[in-house]
Amino acid sequence: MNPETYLLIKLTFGVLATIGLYSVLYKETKLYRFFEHVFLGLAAGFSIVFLWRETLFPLWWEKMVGQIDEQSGALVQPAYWAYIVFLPIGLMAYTVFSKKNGWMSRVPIGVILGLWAGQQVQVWWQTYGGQIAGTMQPVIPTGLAGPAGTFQWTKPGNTGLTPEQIADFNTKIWPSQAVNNLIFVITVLAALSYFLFSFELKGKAMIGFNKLGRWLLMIGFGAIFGSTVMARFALVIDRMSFVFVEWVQSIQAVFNRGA
Amino acid sequence: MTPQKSIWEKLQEIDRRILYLILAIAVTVPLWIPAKLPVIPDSTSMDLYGQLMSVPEDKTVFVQSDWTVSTRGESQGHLEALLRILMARRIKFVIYAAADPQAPQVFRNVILGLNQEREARGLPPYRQWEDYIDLGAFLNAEGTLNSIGQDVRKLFGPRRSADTEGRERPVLESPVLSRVQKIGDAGLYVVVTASATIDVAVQRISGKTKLAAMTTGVVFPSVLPFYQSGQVVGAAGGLKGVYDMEFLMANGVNVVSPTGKVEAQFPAKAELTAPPLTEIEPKTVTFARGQRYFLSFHAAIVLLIIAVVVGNIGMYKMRKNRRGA
Amino acid sequence: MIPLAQAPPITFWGVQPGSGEMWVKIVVALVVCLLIMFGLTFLPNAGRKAVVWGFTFAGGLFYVLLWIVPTPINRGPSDLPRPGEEFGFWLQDALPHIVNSANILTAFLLGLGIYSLLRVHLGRIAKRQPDREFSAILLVCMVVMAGFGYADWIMRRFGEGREKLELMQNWTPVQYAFDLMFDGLLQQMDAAMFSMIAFFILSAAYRAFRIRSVESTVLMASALILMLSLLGALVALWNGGVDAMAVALNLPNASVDLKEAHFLNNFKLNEVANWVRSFLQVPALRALEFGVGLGALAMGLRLWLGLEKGGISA
Amino acid sequence: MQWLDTGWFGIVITLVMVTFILSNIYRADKGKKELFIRRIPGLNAIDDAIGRATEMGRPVIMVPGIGSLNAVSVQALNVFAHVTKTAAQFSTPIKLCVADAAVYTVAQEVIRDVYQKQGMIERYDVDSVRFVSDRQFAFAAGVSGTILREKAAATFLLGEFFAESLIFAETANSVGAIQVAGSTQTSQTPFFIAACDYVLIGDEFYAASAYLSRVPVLVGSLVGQDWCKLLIATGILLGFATNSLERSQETSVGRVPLAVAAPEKWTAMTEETKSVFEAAEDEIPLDKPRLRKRNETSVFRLFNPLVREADLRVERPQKPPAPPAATGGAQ
Repeated sequence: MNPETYLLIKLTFGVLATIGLYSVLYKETKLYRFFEHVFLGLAAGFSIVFLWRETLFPLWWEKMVGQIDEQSGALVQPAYWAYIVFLPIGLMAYTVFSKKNGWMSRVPIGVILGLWAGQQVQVWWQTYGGQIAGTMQPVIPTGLAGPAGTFQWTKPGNTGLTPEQIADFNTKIWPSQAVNNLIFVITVLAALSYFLFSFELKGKAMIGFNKLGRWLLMIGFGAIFGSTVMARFALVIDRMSFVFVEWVQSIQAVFNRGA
Repeated sequence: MTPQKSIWEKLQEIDRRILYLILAIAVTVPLWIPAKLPVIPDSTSMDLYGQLMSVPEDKTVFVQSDWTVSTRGESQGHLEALLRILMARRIKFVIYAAADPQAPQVFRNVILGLNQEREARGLPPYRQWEDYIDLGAFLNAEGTLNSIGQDVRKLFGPRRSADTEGRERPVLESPVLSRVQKIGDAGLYVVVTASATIDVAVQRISGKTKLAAMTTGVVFPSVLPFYQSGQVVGAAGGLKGVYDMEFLMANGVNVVSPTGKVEAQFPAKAELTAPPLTEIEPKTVTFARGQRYFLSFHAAIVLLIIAVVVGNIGMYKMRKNRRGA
Repeated sequence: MIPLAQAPPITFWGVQPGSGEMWVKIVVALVVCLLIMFGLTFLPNAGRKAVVWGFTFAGGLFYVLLWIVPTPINRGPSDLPRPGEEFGFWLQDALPHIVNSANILTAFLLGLGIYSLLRVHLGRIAKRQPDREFSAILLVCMVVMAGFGYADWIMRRFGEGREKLELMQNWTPVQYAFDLMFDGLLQQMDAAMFSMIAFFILSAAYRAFRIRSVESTVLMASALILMLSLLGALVALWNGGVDAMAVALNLPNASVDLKEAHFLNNFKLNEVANWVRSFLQVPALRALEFGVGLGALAMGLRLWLGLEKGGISA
Repeated sequence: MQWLDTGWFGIVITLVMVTFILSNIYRADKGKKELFIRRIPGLNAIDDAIGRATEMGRPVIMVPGIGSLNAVSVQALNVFAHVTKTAAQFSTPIKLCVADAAVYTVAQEVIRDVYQKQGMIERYDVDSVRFVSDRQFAFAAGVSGTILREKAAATFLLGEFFAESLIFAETANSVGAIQVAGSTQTSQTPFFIAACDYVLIGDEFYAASAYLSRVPVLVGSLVGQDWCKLLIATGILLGFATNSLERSQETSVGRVPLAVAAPEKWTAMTEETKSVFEAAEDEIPLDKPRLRKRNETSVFRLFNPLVREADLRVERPQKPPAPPAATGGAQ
């Protein structure tokens, strides 16, 4: 098939699907319902394929029956036959609809949750140890020597300054740096105090600190909201361009060639 | 006297569908307005442009494209900007996906579009085998990038492609790849991605060759530490990154002025100079998708801010009325 | 799987691929497991809980041991364990096999999800409920997608000339059909749904960003600062103004060439946004993360040790 | 010297945390006294929301996010069990939309259990718990369709949500549903705050089951978590103080990273080992004293134990050389 014609067919499908799904912004109509069910059907069909192709085949089947290099016949990976036990354990989940043996479905669930639970203990320090250490910011000017990418007031990358100039520059702004580090530590502590559940807060200072924590959290959430906006708007702009610019161009391209 | 609803009160109860319509119009209309907004490119973008413009002409650039339709809004602009620069400089490149089997279809469409554009401008198209090699997809980013780092010829060896006369030959014999012995021979290794494949690339490839990244706005913050540590030599992030690249393509960065003095156009590294793309190939498109989208983006944000302001004024007025009543 | 790495040796647990020994072992293991399963159906109520908990505990124990047992220092690929290191070595070797087990088990469970879909939609068709035509569409799409998906996979993986299929000119109708459904429809629908969020951002911001309380005001303020800092044109103008002011005020270090080095830089829009991000957002959310991490740790412990009461293990 | 990857400090602190949690669970289980939990407004709203759904005769829709089966989804299902219990008493219809087959299995069982325990198994509809799709945006499309068609009176969005959070929240808002939402995903909480009536922030989500059920084990665990938070806060304050002090002092001893001290050893290491020995350094005297750097403080050393080049010298017996490849054959 001619690539341009095929592209036009594909784009047309995409445009129709986009319009169909967008119609829900106006109202939930039969049009939306149609595309919703097409979407769900295709997604389910793809999941069935994907599941075997990306998970069960490479992670389970190939491990179980091993791998041999097709050209040289050399052993790539031995057959770990014990992988077969995943099959009966997985099958136990299907007892969930049985009244008598329904409890067995908890076995695979238990294994999955157990693995997850064990990992939590294992990774806790890896995840949070560094963050705790990173919070212990000293009240001194850390300047440009701070950890990469974080607490730098001015970026050496785009200044064109020599190291001496930067050092000089830092000596001039050091109070703001120390203050910033202090703000950092206080923010962490205030926000943490908001998440104390089992202590009754007494005294104006404590209640105030707790409230400060909540406000700071809100500032944080606002910042996330604000910075996510670019990625999201980029997508809608692109959709509009897809429908109104590219599709139209593609039609033109095919017809121009035909003419 | 029946209480007359003021305009502000009506705005308070505005149907959300009207808001949606306004947004749709606000982002669509600017797509046809050719405004070139001023911008100060990020230093990451300036470095990326500088790196791309200084790739020696006899080197092949490796492009790893790991994005699909759902993040087209940002990633397609990145890939287009990247390929425009390479095509204008007649730099050969090899392109492939390291993680997603669906990614090749998307970058093929981009190349197809760029070639159509070049033909329309009377420029020679970029041809498979001669000018670039499309390798399709490799599965499993971890394994692929490891092999690329260790022995790129072994990984690419089995792939075949039609040469200019239509014969199927191993891609390693092509003009694009015949001079690549190891990954260090690459002029630049650019990862265009919407996912964490850039982390894998940094682990496996940085240090072996120059690595650059073009990522979506969501992934971009995780690239910055690599940029600061020098593992990534340049990076473009999000929609702003697309516009940065296009802006730099049109204006260059710190070009030498006719007087011979380096003009700091943007606060950039003094040693980083690269001319605008149009000086190399006059008919090149520089402003494209990023420019169109950037104005729409501004319109959307301005609309959002207006909506918030109007909402607040309305609330204030209503409160005042209620208090007055 | 890292290519070029030396293949692991043939052992009792890892046998020669395709050999008779492999199939015998697989079949025997399967039969034993099924027999155990059959035996479990006779288990009295009291024992059931213990069995489930036993499996849960075993699952968690591996990672806990991995965490607490010393990791062998600087282990080379051909090292044998010194006395006392055997267990540490064994754990390290077992890790790659355990890592994916949760994924494999979850994958086996997908059938239940598909069963739920079939149940709901076939039921709707059988009971002649409204919207049954849409249910039929769903089922047809599912079957067609799965069919072409497998056909495509088999051709690309095992078929003759599979390397060629990477290039579009060599495609067969199967590739076209799969690509049309996957890339032309499914992915486009993903993108369409994803992009709809922008509309919802607008309506949510319109309703929520009000100067109603301190909380909503600070939320709005920080969101606005961040949004403004994304507007390239505005930032360029604002920062240019700041530079001009620095020059006009004749501040130390202010010069046109080195636009960064003066105190007013702190009021550049992108710097203010960065400051909010680095010194308010990062620490506030870090504190939140500490809490969430502890919550997950506590919940993990309760699940692992069978202490969770209420909900699933009640 | 074998716990090089985390250092003894990490192990000890984690053990202390585990002890805090477990001992408080034990204490609460044995104790008689009702322990205090502060008010969490989002959870008080649950009953009101169901009450309203009952009045309006419209269903309650629950979504446990798109995460896989882990504590977050289990916790969401715990809260949903509570919701279902209340809804069952008023015979308000419920819908639970799930995006993961494993979560679906658990949800099916939990919900049936609730009806069974309430003695209302006849009100239980197997299809009220349904698997929608495991693909993020197909799930979003399906759930929004359901919310709109069923005209949900109340929605509970608790669990791991990603970009789709706002699609659910705004769709439900458009049909006038009361919404209680909560996610441990910090990136999505702001969208919930903007669009929903009640939001559980961060840890409040994990506190929910203790708050709703007041089961001693759960409350005790919550108290243990609070102890851990106090420990972290104290640690941060101490580290902050010592760091400030030490960083303003001068030192005359520097350290060389292992990559510089023993480059051939460094390059021979696997990536994995490298990450373990990143902090490995040897000491050298400096020409002139300077201020301490970040990695020369005692707090830094506590978190990143110092490993010298000598520590890496480990002699182990070697495996016999491998037989030539491709010989195959079972042994």
